[in-house]
Amino acid sequence: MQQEKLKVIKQRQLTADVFELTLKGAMAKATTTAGQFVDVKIPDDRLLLRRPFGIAQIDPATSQLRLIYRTVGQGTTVLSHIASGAQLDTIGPLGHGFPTDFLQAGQRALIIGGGTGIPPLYALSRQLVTQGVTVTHAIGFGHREQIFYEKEFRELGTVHYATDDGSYGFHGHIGLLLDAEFATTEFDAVYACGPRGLLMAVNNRYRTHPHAYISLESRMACGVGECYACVVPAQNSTKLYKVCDDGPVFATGEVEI
Amino acid sequence: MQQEKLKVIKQRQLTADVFELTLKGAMAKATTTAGQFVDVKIPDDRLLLRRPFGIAQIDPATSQLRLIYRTVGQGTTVLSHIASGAQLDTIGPLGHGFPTDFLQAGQRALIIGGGTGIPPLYALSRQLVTQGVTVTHAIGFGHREQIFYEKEFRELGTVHYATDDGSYGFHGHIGLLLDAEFATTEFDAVYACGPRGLLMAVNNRYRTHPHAYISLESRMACGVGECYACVVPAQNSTKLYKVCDDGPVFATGEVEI
Amino acid sequence: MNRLAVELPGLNLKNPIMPASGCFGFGQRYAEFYDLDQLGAIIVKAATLQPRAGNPTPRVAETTSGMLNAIGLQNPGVDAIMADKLPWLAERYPELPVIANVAGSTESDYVEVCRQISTAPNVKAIELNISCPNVAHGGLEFGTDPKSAYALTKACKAVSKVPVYVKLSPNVTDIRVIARAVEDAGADGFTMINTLVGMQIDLKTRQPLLGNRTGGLSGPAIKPVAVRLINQVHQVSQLPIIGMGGVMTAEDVLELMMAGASAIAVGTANFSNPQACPEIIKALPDVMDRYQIRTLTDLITEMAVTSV
Amino acid sequence: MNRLAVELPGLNLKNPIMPASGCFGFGQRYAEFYDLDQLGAIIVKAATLQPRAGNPTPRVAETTSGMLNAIGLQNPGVDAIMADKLPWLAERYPELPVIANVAGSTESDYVEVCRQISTAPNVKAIELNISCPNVAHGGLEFGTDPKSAYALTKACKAVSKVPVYVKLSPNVTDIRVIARAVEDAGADGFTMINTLVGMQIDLKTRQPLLGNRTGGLSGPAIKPVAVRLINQVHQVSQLPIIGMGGVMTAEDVLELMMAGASAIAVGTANFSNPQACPEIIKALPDVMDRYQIRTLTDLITEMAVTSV
Ligand SMILES: Cc1cc2nc3c(=O)[nH]c(=O)nc-3n(C[C@H](O)[C@H](O)[C@H](O)COP(=O)(O)OP(=O)(O)OC[C@H]3O[C@@H](n4cnc5c(N)ncnc54)[C@H](O)[C@@H]3O)c2cc1C
Ligand SMILES: Cc1cc2nc3c(=O)[nH]c(=O)nc-3n(C[C@H](O)[C@H](O)[C@H](O)COP(=O)(O)OP(=O)(O)OC[C@H]3O[C@@H](n4cnc5c(N)ncnc54)[C@H](O)[C@@H]3O)c2cc1C
Ligand SMILES: Cc1cc2nc3c(=O)[nH]c(=O)nc-3n(C[C@H](O)[C@H](O)[C@H](O)COP(=O)(O)O)c2cc1C
Ligand SMILES: Cc1cc2nc3c(=O)[nH]c(=O)nc-3n(C[C@H](O)[C@H](O)[C@H](O)COP(=O)(O)O)c2cc1C
Ligand code: FES
Ligand code: FES
Repeated sequence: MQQEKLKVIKQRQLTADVFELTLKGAMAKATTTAGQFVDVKIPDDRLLLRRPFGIAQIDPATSQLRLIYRTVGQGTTVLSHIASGAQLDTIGPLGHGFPTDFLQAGQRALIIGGGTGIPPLYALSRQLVTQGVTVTHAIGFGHREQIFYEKEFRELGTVHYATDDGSYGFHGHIGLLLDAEFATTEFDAVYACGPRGLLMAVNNRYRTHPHAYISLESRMACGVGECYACVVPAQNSTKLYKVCDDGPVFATGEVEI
Repeated sequence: MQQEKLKVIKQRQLTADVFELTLKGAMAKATTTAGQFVDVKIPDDRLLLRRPFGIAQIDPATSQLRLIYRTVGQGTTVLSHIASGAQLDTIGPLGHGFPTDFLQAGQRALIIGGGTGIPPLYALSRQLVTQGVTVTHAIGFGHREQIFYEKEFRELGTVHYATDDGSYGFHGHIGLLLDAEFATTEFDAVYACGPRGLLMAVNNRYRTHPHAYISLESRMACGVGECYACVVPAQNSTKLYKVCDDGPVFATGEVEI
Repeated sequence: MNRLAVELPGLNLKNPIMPASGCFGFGQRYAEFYDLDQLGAIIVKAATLQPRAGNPTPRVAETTSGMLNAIGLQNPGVDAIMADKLPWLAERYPELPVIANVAGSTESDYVEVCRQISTAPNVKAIELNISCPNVAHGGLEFGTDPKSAYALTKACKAVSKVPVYVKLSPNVTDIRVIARAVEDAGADGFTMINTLVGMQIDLKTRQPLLGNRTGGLSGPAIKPVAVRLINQVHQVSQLPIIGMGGVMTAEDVLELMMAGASAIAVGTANFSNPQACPEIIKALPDVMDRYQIRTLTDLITEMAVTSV
Repeated sequence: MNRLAVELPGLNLKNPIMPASGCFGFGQRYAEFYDLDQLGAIIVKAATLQPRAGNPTPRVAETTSGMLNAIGLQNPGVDAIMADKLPWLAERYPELPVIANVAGSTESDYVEVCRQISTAPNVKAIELNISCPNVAHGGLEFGTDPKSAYALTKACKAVSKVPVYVKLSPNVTDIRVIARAVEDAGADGFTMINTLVGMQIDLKTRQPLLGNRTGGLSGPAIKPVAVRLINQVHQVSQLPIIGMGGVMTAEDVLELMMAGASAIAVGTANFSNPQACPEIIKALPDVMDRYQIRTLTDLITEMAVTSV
């Protein structure tokens, strides 16, 4: 965990409201687990709280890391106007990512993602492929125009798309796609990140799976585990987990979502 | 009085902390009197109040107007970073400027200025020269390096400089310069703008002069005469004048400074 | 159908937006920027019985996303206001409802101003300013003590020919106590919030920057406090609320209305942008669409029921 | 000579800067960003007698130049804090003075926590949190009623082995009444201000965004209120004040000290910048030079005399 002014190398618009930000700095040389995130100070003095974003890609060799984000409010809108060469005060890598050590080459993993839950899953998929794991992706979007990183994911394994309006791939939400395509397929690991509905579907479906993981979002203040803003209740105890520090990745059945 | 997004044509640094800003817009075609000012929305959302600046030069032919300002705080610092092409939400022209109609060609005027009181005096001097008035300038600065627009003023008439540290021209503040050089000279009009001390000196010295004017500063909110933030007491009554609306120019002896 | 229309005692407004007292004077100069008939109404600067000189300068200071003011109710007095200011508005904008802000040092001052000003043909309501933090006497005293607030409201109601809205102060431990007292006294509605008491120190002089030492904090910085207090009063009273405090955008208008306000006053924003009010009015329909609000009257009704 | 040193009851500080309670936990994660020994002191998260789960999420929201929080005093309870958290600090930073923030629902809860936690070797003072706006019982109740504030302070003073600072709420009509009550009860100092009660509404749901509906407003937005209240208490009491509320820069530190504070806590700024405290400490000498301040002790002495 460190604080660093990362340099903006490139900002690229992927869809109407999704942007890819390439940053450079020593932080990219830190050991990270796919699923960890960074917490970015938006360069607007009215906005006091940092904004958390999953790490979509990290390359220690070039000291670069990538974020992918959707403009949903003030902070991400300001971010989308940042030009190359600017500095972005960033803390990270934060939190606990997706466990992958237990997987052997040749085993099979299912990655389930939706919307802006996808960025950390891209890092994860690359990691798994490096380990020799066969990766299947099930990715949901509202409609065809929202899809980004299709080529990138297809290079890593099979990709099944679901769109709410049927404009691309399976017609319906991702839970239905899972029913239709993967009801009987066994995976050695399952990973998910995306909207709450998607996480609930995965959490229910793979509750007893020994290696199924979901990555949560939560409103944060400190981002480092010291303010108790981001808590989520444990499933079967009174314990409260901190999404920023105990998570954002939890095993299915571990937390109340 | 109008509100307009003026286009930044050029920003030029004149001294270590003084900048000249050239703006373009229909406002430059409005009838103005030298000594009027504009009220600028600083492009920083944390700063709610506009910042008033005297109009240093206005050219209806090219639709341009010029401000000259010193970076003294947050607002002017933000302003100094604005690049050409940017838009600056401005209201103006505001207030009542220096009366000059009564002067005939061949008459003599004394212009007394200090620091950032100088910008509107430049507009005034140009106006007077157009009217055929012979202008003498007495201009005070802290030290030599702070002087700006020397060439511009010298083109319009005689210029006497005073510096607090004697690094250029007369050694001492402007009041002493007036004593030394102009104690016995008669002028048909006297105009002053600058720090409070300067204005007090001029106000005392030319209290009974029929055509001596000083331009005041005051902390403003609305800038247009509706909030009563900027008031200054009348000299011999309980009346309160609004600097933004009744001023910023007042006859000597008219207000308590 | 006018989606923006709202109705409050004495005020049938074509839209809920009005400049807040003291931030727009009597509108004369702002009329050079736009046609004031675009406004739902106008709350004019405080009127006192005698002319008031106000506080020493500096009277304003800027704070982070806010400002402090200590104008001290400078105004030409009710006579001059009725002779010049109100007729100026009535002549040019005969359809524009005026809300007269009334202030004073003693109960009898307030009563006398109410009696007089409520007879002006364009004054459709009174805003009883019992919450000005910038005057030594009157003002905040009446706004922080329920007994005084009750007595004052009752006395003013007795003489006023138009509905009386009481302007509540945020500088109290429990605003509900004051709100209830004022309601019991017969007030027709509330306006809220007035400014929070604040101070800025000039590091160079080590002294308070404002001539009055303290001033009232307004602007976006205080919006969360306004939302909270409006909501708290809305939960204990059926009376309509004209909400204010940090409103800069159409979204802010909806937020205060969801908290319980039925109309909205815009103060500090006028200084940032003299055309703030018409721009907010223009933006409202689109923002209402975004949040599936058919009419503001629907929203007010919904909020009255759910009482957020 | 250490220009930044300040001295308060129980606290000989090499500089006046300390993280504010709840905005720094027990410092463990911040220790990864910098050496905590740079701090003047550390005010740790509230301790209650029993572990507390806190409020429903969302617990934080952003406002213009501020934030709302309704954490609800989640903490592992005084036993766990004394067993794990305080020893962790004592081991690594034996010289770092700790101020323990104490909260509770009943007077006896507060007293018991004070009794226990004041025996921890690194706890040099207690901050009695009678001003938390985010809990249904205790908290703000004690902070708004002078009688309860008096009784609670007296009871805690009786058992505490270290000086007791009482944390005052800004959500009161007259803070001087509470300050005097607390001083009469034997408090050694004040810390102020806690957060202002605020609310944000989610336009999509038309409901309050925070799980707790309301939350505490902090950050630069509230600094003018903090300056004003610190100054007001400073004028009626000789007791030292640890000031807080919106401090982001060394200039802000001086402003609060000119208002009457003797030391400064930094809260929300830690979230914007985890290294806010050491950066402020580093900037202080230059800023003091700019305003001709030789030492902070000089400044405090000057302000005690002029009583701004
Ligand atoms: C661990 C983690 C990883 C994330 N990774 C990504 C990512 O890779 N790409 C991406 O586009 N988004 C990601 N998010 C969500 C992202 O943080 C928010 O979209 C962003 O903070 C919104 O900021 P804003 O100022 O634009 O929106 P705001 O105007 O602040 O709010 C708009 C909406 O964004 C949501 N939001 C605001 N703040 C937060 C917050 N701190 N945490 C979660 N949601 C918030 C709220 O639901 C709100 O309705 C992640 C969130 C978390 C917690
Ligand atoms: C009618 C008028 C004409 C002016 N013309 C010029 C000009 O041509 N060139 C120029 O450099 N300056 C001029 N000023 C002063 C200029 O407005 C201030 O320097 C500027 O507002 C400071 O803004 P800031 O944010 O940088 O400083 P801040 O950080 O806000 O304050 C720094 C200092 O500037 C002064 N100041 C702040 N706000 C105002 C205000 N509204 N009015 C007066 N002083 C203020 C205060 O004394 C303060 O100590 C004029 C002021 C007035 C009233
Ligand atoms: C410069 C100024 C002058 C004000 N004068 C008055 C006044 O005369 N009477 C009054 O009731 N409120 C007065 N107020 C308070 C405003 O009407 C309003 O309640 C407050 O500013 C909050 O709204 P805002 O945040 O939109 O400004 C004044 C506010 C400002 C900033
Ligand atoms: C997330 C958060 C949690 C807080 N928790 C506590 C707490 O446990 N006890 C307490 O006395 N104050 C608590 N506070 C209040 C701060 O200590 C401080 O008084 C307030 O935030 C004002 O300072 P600031 O503007 O620098 O943040 C908390 C504030 C925040 C923002
Ligand atoms: S955001 Fe502070 S503990 Fe998670
Ligand atoms: S600044 Fe508002 S009246 Fe002059």
